[in-house]
Amino acid sequence: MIHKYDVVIVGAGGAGLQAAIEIPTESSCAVLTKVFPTRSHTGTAQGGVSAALGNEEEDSWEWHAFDTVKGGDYLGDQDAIETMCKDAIRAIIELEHMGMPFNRTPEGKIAQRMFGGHTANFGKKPVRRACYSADRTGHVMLQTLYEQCIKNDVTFFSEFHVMDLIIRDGVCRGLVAIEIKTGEIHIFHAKAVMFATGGYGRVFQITSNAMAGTGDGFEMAYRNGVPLEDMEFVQFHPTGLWKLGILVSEAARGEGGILRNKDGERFMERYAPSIKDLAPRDMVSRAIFTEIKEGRGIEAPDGSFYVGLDLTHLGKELIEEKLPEITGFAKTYLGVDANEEWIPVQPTTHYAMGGIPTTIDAEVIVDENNTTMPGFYAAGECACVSVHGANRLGTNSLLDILVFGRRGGKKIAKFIVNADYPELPDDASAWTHETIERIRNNDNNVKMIDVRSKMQKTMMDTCSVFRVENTMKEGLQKIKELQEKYLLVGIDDKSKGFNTDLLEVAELGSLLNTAETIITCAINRKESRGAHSRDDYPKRDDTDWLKHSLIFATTGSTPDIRYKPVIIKQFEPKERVY
Amino acid sequence: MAYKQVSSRSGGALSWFLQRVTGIVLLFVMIGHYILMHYNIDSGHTYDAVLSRMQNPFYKGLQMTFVVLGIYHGVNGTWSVVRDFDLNKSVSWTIYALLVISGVVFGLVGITTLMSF
Amino acid sequence: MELTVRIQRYDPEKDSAPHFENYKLENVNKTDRILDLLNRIKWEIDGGLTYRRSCTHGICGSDAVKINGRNRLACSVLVQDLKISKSTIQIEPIPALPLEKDLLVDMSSFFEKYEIVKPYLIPKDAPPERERYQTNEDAELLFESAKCIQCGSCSTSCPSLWVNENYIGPAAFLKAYRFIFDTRDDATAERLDLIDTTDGLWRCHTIFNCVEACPKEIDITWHISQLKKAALRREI
Amino acid sequence: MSWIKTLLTYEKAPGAWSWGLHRITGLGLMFYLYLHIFALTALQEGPEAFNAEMELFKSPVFMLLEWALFGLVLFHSFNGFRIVLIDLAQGAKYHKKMLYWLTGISIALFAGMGYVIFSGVFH
Repeated sequence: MIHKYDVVIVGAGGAGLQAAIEIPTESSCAVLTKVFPTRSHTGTAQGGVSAALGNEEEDSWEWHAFDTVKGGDYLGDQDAIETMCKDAIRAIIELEHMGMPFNRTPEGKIAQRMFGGHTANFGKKPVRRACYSADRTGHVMLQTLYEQCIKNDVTFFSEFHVMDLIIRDGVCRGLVAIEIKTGEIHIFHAKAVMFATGGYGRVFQITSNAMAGTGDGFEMAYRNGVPLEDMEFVQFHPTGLWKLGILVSEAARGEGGILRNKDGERFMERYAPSIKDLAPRDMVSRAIFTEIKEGRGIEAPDGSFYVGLDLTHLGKELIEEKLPEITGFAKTYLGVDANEEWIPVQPTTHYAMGGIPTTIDAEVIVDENNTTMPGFYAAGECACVSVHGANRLGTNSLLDILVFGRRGGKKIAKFIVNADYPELPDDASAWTHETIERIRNNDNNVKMIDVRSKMQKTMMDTCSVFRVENTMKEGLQKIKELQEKYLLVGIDDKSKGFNTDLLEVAELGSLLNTAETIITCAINRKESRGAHSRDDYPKRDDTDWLKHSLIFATTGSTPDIRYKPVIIKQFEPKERVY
Repeated sequence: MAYKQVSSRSGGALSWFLQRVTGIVLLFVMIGHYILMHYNIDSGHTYDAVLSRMQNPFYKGLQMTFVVLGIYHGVNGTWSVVRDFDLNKSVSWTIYALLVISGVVFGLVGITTLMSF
Repeated sequence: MELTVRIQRYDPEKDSAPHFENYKLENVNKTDRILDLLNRIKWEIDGGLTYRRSCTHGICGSDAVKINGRNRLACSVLVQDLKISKSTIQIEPIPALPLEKDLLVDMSSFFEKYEIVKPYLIPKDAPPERERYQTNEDAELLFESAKCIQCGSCSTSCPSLWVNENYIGPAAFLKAYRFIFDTRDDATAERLDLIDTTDGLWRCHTIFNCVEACPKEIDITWHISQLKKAALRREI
Repeated sequence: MSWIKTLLTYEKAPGAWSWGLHRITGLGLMFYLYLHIFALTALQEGPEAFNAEMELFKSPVFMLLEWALFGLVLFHSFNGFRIVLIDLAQGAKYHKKMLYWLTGISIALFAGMGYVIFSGVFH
């Protein structure tokens, strides 16, 4: 079945919905999503969304920009960061006008709280910048944006699993999707396609990401010749629930929570003397692993180690009002009452700093010279603008999706007015058909779960917070073996409708290829910067590595890596201490 | 299912509220009825005893209220049970008519009985 | 521990009616989520087992199923939270919605009802330059209702929906509450018109099944009682 | 009619029990009210007819029925009171507590009524 839409947006999280709102109703716009819109992963964001509103204390967008640049270890493009931090204030006010329920200050303004890495006056002291709604900020934001889409009568294709992009001669012409309900293949012919497909957390064993976070968008773009930028930068959130990886918001520390080792010591004092527990995530994650490595972790019954997140001094009232959700998780999943005990936490794979390279208007870039591809856009976690550089600050992801989702939507709205539908090739769905047929016809001797768990374990063991060349090379080797094995994976379920068995195998393909790009880029970058920390190259190297890496798929077995300069404006790279 | 939205206010609020009001009133009338009619030292149940009680206008009024409110509350309550089901129009109208007619009939019978003394 | 999971299976392409299958699992921890058990069955025993899931920690609302006779989120219930008789856990799809396959139901009517209450802010005046002010108390009036994740546990647990598929249901009421009691919203009457109907508010008989089923522990019945009072107030 | 199966198999929490019983007792009382009104028409037929009917009600079977009737009345009134508090006050927050208390009180009253009926103090 062939559909024709001016715009097709893939993904109905914050970025996708925000973009859809911006498409004028005269144009036809379809939003495709493999889960129902309100199930998107944006909904799991907890702590807040930052903007220098200055509602609680003096603040300025320049301080916010500085923090973002410094938090990203100077790898972020400063023009994009400037755009985002300036636009943040409008974005939050607009959300409020859309009806998002926020916590309020005594005068009735939007309340703000402290968050990791957000400081006043260029790093002097923590500042209250994160606007929040208890610890459900992402949830209510997603709801609010979806509400606006209903108001604007946006067309949704829920439970459509996008399999392939149609790119021919450097022009994006649409995409191919499976309707999950029927198993039928649909072709969406479009003037503009926007990817807002979210992250790839499920590449790793321990992750805060949803099971839908399988990196489909990254992989589809990469497979179709679009490079991926800065894939080596994977954020590990320092406080995931022990073993489960479920996110415990940084807001817990923003409200005064303290990380403690087995001696009860507030160890972050040693790693970041000025802002302590509110240091950026990469630093805190490293600190936790270092504590554990040096024998100061708390031992769990099963022999693994964690550290404690101490909220006991905050008081029941504050916890109930501002951190109800995460303390609920601790109670439900670990039986821990945060009022009485420390919450056991460990770093968990959380966010992709890298992704599909885009301009500040979400146009996808296809080479190191910033050439854009007509008709292809990306925003949100799957995109790399790059505002997060080598490490994202907490609350900036929700901001990213609002700002760049909207800018992308506006840009597309302009683009489609004068654009014609590019010609649709005859073999548009060939790859999809082949893939499905292969999976269907394979003997079910190689199990999806074996390949996937081996991949997740490999990535966790070889490419997580601390990285070394040799282990990573072994890891890459294993991933390549698994890619071979993947081609043999079959399924039990041969039915057409709701064949989640088949789709999970397809997702595994995305995961494996994404994993390959991550580990390849990580081996390639011979320095330590932000979330990319190499034991064998422990220092940041601005002379050789102050540049973005772009990984291109090749016909051969090794991908091609090229570079793109970092845009530096008012903040010159300095040593990063807190 | 294509959802059929029946908009426009349908007076559900009032009958819902009256059900509660009559319920509360009935609670007290019931206590009165129980104590006055059945369970007190001289609550005889012979024809004469009943007859003599009925001469008292207060008793009579109480019984009258009981009959009217009781039937209203009962009919309205039963109708709300019936209304919960997604019945087709003719069936639900028939039930509605039967309920109303029975209420009126028994109400009249009750009132006639009371008034005949 | 060892556990039998009894799951309702139905493949419309093969089966004429739903039936139950038993799956024996070994090495089950009492701290395993029910979703973990479903995943194990799907990944290790029968890849055909079909259900929705995503976030795995009770915020996306995908995996509402009927576990041991009651609607719950498979990812928010641990084995130890259940009263298990004969080491068996029974899992069925949530009731009252059209069955699609195994544990998966067609939620479209549920979302249609969500949409009819006009689930978006309708203010009378053009927005001011900065945020609209709202006291923290007024904001907190909304927080509980804003917790809703649209998992469908509540509406499909309601006997009023079982007997009448047109019943608007607790989830949509909660959404209506979310806006009617928002000080920034000016469409109270319009919205009340939509739920003050025979298939609306007055089919709620305070059964509390919704409250029992809600994985976010929202006191839905309380919220509905506020709506009923609001609807009543304009009549008298 | 698949709802019957759902109703029977779905876990019944206190709220659901009280709802079900409220309906059943309500319908029962409605039926009884009609019966009561009908029975009293005997008053119009003169003393013999009425007294004969009254004698009937003094039999142990009818005393049991009378006691059961009181049970229906008790439950329906108290639970009705609870519903009013839920709907028109903040009762939703305490609905289970209310149910337990009212049930306790009802049981006590029901026992008391049993004594009253069977001891015949008021007859």
